[in-house]
Amino acid sequence: METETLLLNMGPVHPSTHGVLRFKLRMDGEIIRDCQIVVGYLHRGTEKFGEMKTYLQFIPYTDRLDYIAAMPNNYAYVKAVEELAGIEVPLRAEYIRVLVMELNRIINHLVMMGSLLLDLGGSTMIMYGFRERETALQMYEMLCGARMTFNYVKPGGVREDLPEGFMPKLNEFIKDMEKRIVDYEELVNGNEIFLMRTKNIGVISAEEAINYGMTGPSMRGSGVDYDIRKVEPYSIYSDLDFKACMCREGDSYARYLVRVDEMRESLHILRQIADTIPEGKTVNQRYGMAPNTGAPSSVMSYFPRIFTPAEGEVYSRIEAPKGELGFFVASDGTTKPYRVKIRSPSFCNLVALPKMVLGLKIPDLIAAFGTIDIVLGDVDR
Amino acid sequence: MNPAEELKYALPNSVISVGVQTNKPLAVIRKEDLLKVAEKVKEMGFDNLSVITGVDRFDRIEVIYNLFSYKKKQNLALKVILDHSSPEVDSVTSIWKVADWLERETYDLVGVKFNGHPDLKRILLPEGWIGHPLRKDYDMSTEQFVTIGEDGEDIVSTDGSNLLRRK
Amino acid sequence: MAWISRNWTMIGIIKGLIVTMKHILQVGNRKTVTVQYPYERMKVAPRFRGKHAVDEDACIGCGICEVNCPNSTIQIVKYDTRWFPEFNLGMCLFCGLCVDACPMNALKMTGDYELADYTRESLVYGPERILFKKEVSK
Amino acid sequence: MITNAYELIVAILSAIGVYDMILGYFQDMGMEFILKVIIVLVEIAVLLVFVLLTVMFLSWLERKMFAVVQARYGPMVTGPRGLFQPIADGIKLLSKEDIIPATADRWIFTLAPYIVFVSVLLVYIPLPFGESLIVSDLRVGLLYIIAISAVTPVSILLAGWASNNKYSLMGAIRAVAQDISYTIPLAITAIAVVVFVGSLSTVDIVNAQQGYWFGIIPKWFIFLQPLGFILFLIACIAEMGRIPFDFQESEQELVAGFFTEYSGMKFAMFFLAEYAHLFAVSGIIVTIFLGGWTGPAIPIIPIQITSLIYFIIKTYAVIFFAMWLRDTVPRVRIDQLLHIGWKIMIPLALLNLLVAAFVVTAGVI
Repeated sequence: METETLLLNMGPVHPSTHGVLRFKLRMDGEIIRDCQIVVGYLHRGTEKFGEMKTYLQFIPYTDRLDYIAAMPNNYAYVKAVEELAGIEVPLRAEYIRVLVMELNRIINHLVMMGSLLLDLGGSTMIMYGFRERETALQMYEMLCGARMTFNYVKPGGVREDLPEGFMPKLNEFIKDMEKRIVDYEELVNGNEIFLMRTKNIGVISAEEAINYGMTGPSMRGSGVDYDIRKVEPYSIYSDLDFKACMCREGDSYARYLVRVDEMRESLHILRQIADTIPEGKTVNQRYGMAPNTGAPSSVMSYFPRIFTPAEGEVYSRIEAPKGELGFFVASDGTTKPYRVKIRSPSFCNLVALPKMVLGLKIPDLIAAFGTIDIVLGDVDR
Repeated sequence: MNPAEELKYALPNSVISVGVQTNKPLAVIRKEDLLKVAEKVKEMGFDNLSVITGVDRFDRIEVIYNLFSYKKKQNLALKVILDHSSPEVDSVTSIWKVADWLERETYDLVGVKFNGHPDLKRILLPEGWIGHPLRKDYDMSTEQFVTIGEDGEDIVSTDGSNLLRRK
Repeated sequence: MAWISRNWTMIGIIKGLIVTMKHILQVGNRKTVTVQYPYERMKVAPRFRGKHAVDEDACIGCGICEVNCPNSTIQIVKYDTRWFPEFNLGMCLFCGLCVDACPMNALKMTGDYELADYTRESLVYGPERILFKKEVSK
Repeated sequence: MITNAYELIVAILSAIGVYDMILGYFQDMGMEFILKVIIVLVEIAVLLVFVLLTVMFLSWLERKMFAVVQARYGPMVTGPRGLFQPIADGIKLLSKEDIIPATADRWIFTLAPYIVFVSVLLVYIPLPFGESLIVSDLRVGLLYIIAISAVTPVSILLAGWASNNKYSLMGAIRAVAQDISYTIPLAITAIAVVVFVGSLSTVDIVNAQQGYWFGIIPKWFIFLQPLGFILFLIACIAEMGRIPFDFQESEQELVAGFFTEYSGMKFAMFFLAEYAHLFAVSGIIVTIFLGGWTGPAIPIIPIQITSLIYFIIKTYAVIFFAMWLRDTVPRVRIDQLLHIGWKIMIPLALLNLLVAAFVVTAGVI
């Protein structure tokens, strides 16, 4: 029988596109014959902002890239700037940075699990995820005064030291979280319907994943043993004991499992940090901005220095919760970066999606899309 | 011997100079030979194209390819230098699939034309946008208004005439 | 499909049902975590970055906050006889850079986060709405 | 012997001693049939009020239970613990603008929600709420219920087609595919019960479940046919279109399925139909497998009241299960659903029927 393909426009306003993504689907009944992705509805010109603001002023804008997990964005940019200017960071500051980033990784994966399950129709998981996320966000609020847009990591250190009562709360969170992950696994992992929906859906092989530029947990789900924290250890990751989680299948379920395991690993890292965090300064006084809590007499020692890194360019990358987050920063020796380029993990991971979903059905598109775990603020910048 | 020098050794005519990008080896490539170099580099094990960056340097436009090898765990940066007036370079989409979107983005924001790209059109900005924002000579003072037309296409104007509620 | 025939016992679903039942029966420490917002509010942390406040005595109107603001939120305006910052909170990122930059320690951010308003103009917080006098301890 | 609600009303009126008087009055006018019509109208009014109240309560219960499972409060503001929230919602929906898309087929678009609601309401007719609390004890009650249920997909298809929206159309097509493939196991499993009872009448089915085996286990068909019960339950949940089988409106895929374009009162109609259907289907499950209104008799209180209470308790137990399931599991895929329906449910249902027929023919019970 001769049939006509249906052009279905999914998004930019659609419940499961996680924002303003648009799929142009060519459907044969329920089967996807062609998938085109249209992005850019949330483009805010962050890279142009980077050229227009000073090095310090651009940090708040990086918060707005991946707003689910903003701390790695802060850190990735600051790391690039530090490499460019050759700034030393006190050890305690490094510990705090890793602490907040791993906490953010847990938050990100909780949100991802929740939204994946919500996309598949199970609406309870997201609330459980958000419940634990709330505890973590309150910790961030104690730490830096904001819940999602932190502006916390600064060149040469961090903005403020850990507040009183942070460590007990962290320990409580770790203990609580361990129990809760078991809960999630019981609720989701073995659920036959969940398995039916995610097993063998959106399969991508290791070679293809690499060629399509996938990174992070999405790629490790395909069996590439690659974690920037392991391969190019930055900050204090070389001192920490953790493993890069990996699954071989390359389907949606594998990508999901990688993230559950990563939450465990992150908890493990948090526990190590809670045990071994050293005392000391949290900021390199020469470059950093100390919190302005001193008496007015000590004005000058707290005054922020203006950066003028030497001419040069740097590409520095970290393992953000969603994948490889890189910042290319070029300096021309003035107070503002000459060029800031953001290599966002969501953007590059999305390239592989049309490949994954060809020949599958709309519900599979949503399952595959949910496990790639993108944030539109990160895609469109 | 770092990968950039290796590359220089393998393709002496294509590599103009070898340097560093802060802590990563950098090779400056003749723009005509980019495709050849890319194939060679892929052979050398650089299977991951991290990012393509276009930088407007007033008199020239640089396009920087940051590569990573999963096998050797090595970094390499390639740089091509293009004319400012008509920046054109070969597309590497055939070698790294991820270059598809990265090149479109560079085309969109910096205005580098990639020859041989299967679908070179704007990605982040709407079709019909005037200028390339990350060029240093981009006119920031002109406002542009975007609406979506009947068939989902983007309509751009500078005077707001396409807006439903006129400005 | 094979999954159904292989796992016809549906143990996974039953496990999940037990988890949700635990929540229905409120077994263990599984209290309601949300709050009834307009009637009860969550306590914000002392470092919370909300609406700005300027110490009337300490502020010298130097404009360093204005320079440091990434989004041109701050403008120095004349109020009475002295110069004070004026905040256009509609543009504020609440990043706290102005607080960090203040040489006289006059700026701080309060826990006031309910800033929604009907017009853009009313989001401009002039000195009359942000000045406060530090209580001098005796 | 009172057999249906009409006779019950007559009996109550006679007990008070006014029936003869009213009847005489109408007979004087020679319009006895008008009295009959009035009584039937009263029945309909009572049923309608009952359904509306149930729908309100169910929508509150669903949200509240959802909230409890998810460690939230749920509706809290309107009324005690938010009990009047459905009323507030209803007022909101009534006062909303009734939008008909420009390209929609106006008549069908307007008609479809009412067909859905009426077809669901008609299911209540042979539903025995209690001893003699039944609108009409049809002799083909079970067949009637299955037949009326098959009207719903037609109206959903009308709604989806008339909306002139791709998502609506896909939702409607899914709904039809789903309803067709699940009505078959539903019917076959019900027939297995009919084989035992020997009658299609719902009252007969309930009566057949009275009494106890060994003095303890009630003679419910769930114990006789556990497989049949599970199949029937799954088929019913699919029939209702609830998670894990809610394709017709699967929000994350099709925005809102067949009622994407609906708003205001028409949307409220779909909403009413959904919850009315939930109660009706749960009632049918109770009637067929859980002994209907049967239960230990309590002295003094008339059986009509105790049986009604038993019926409602059992029905809410089934509803609770459906809601609990909804809170826990994700949605299966449409093709998987059809696979389950055709390749697992129907063979199992046939097997169940075969065993039942064998048992009855052999005269084991």
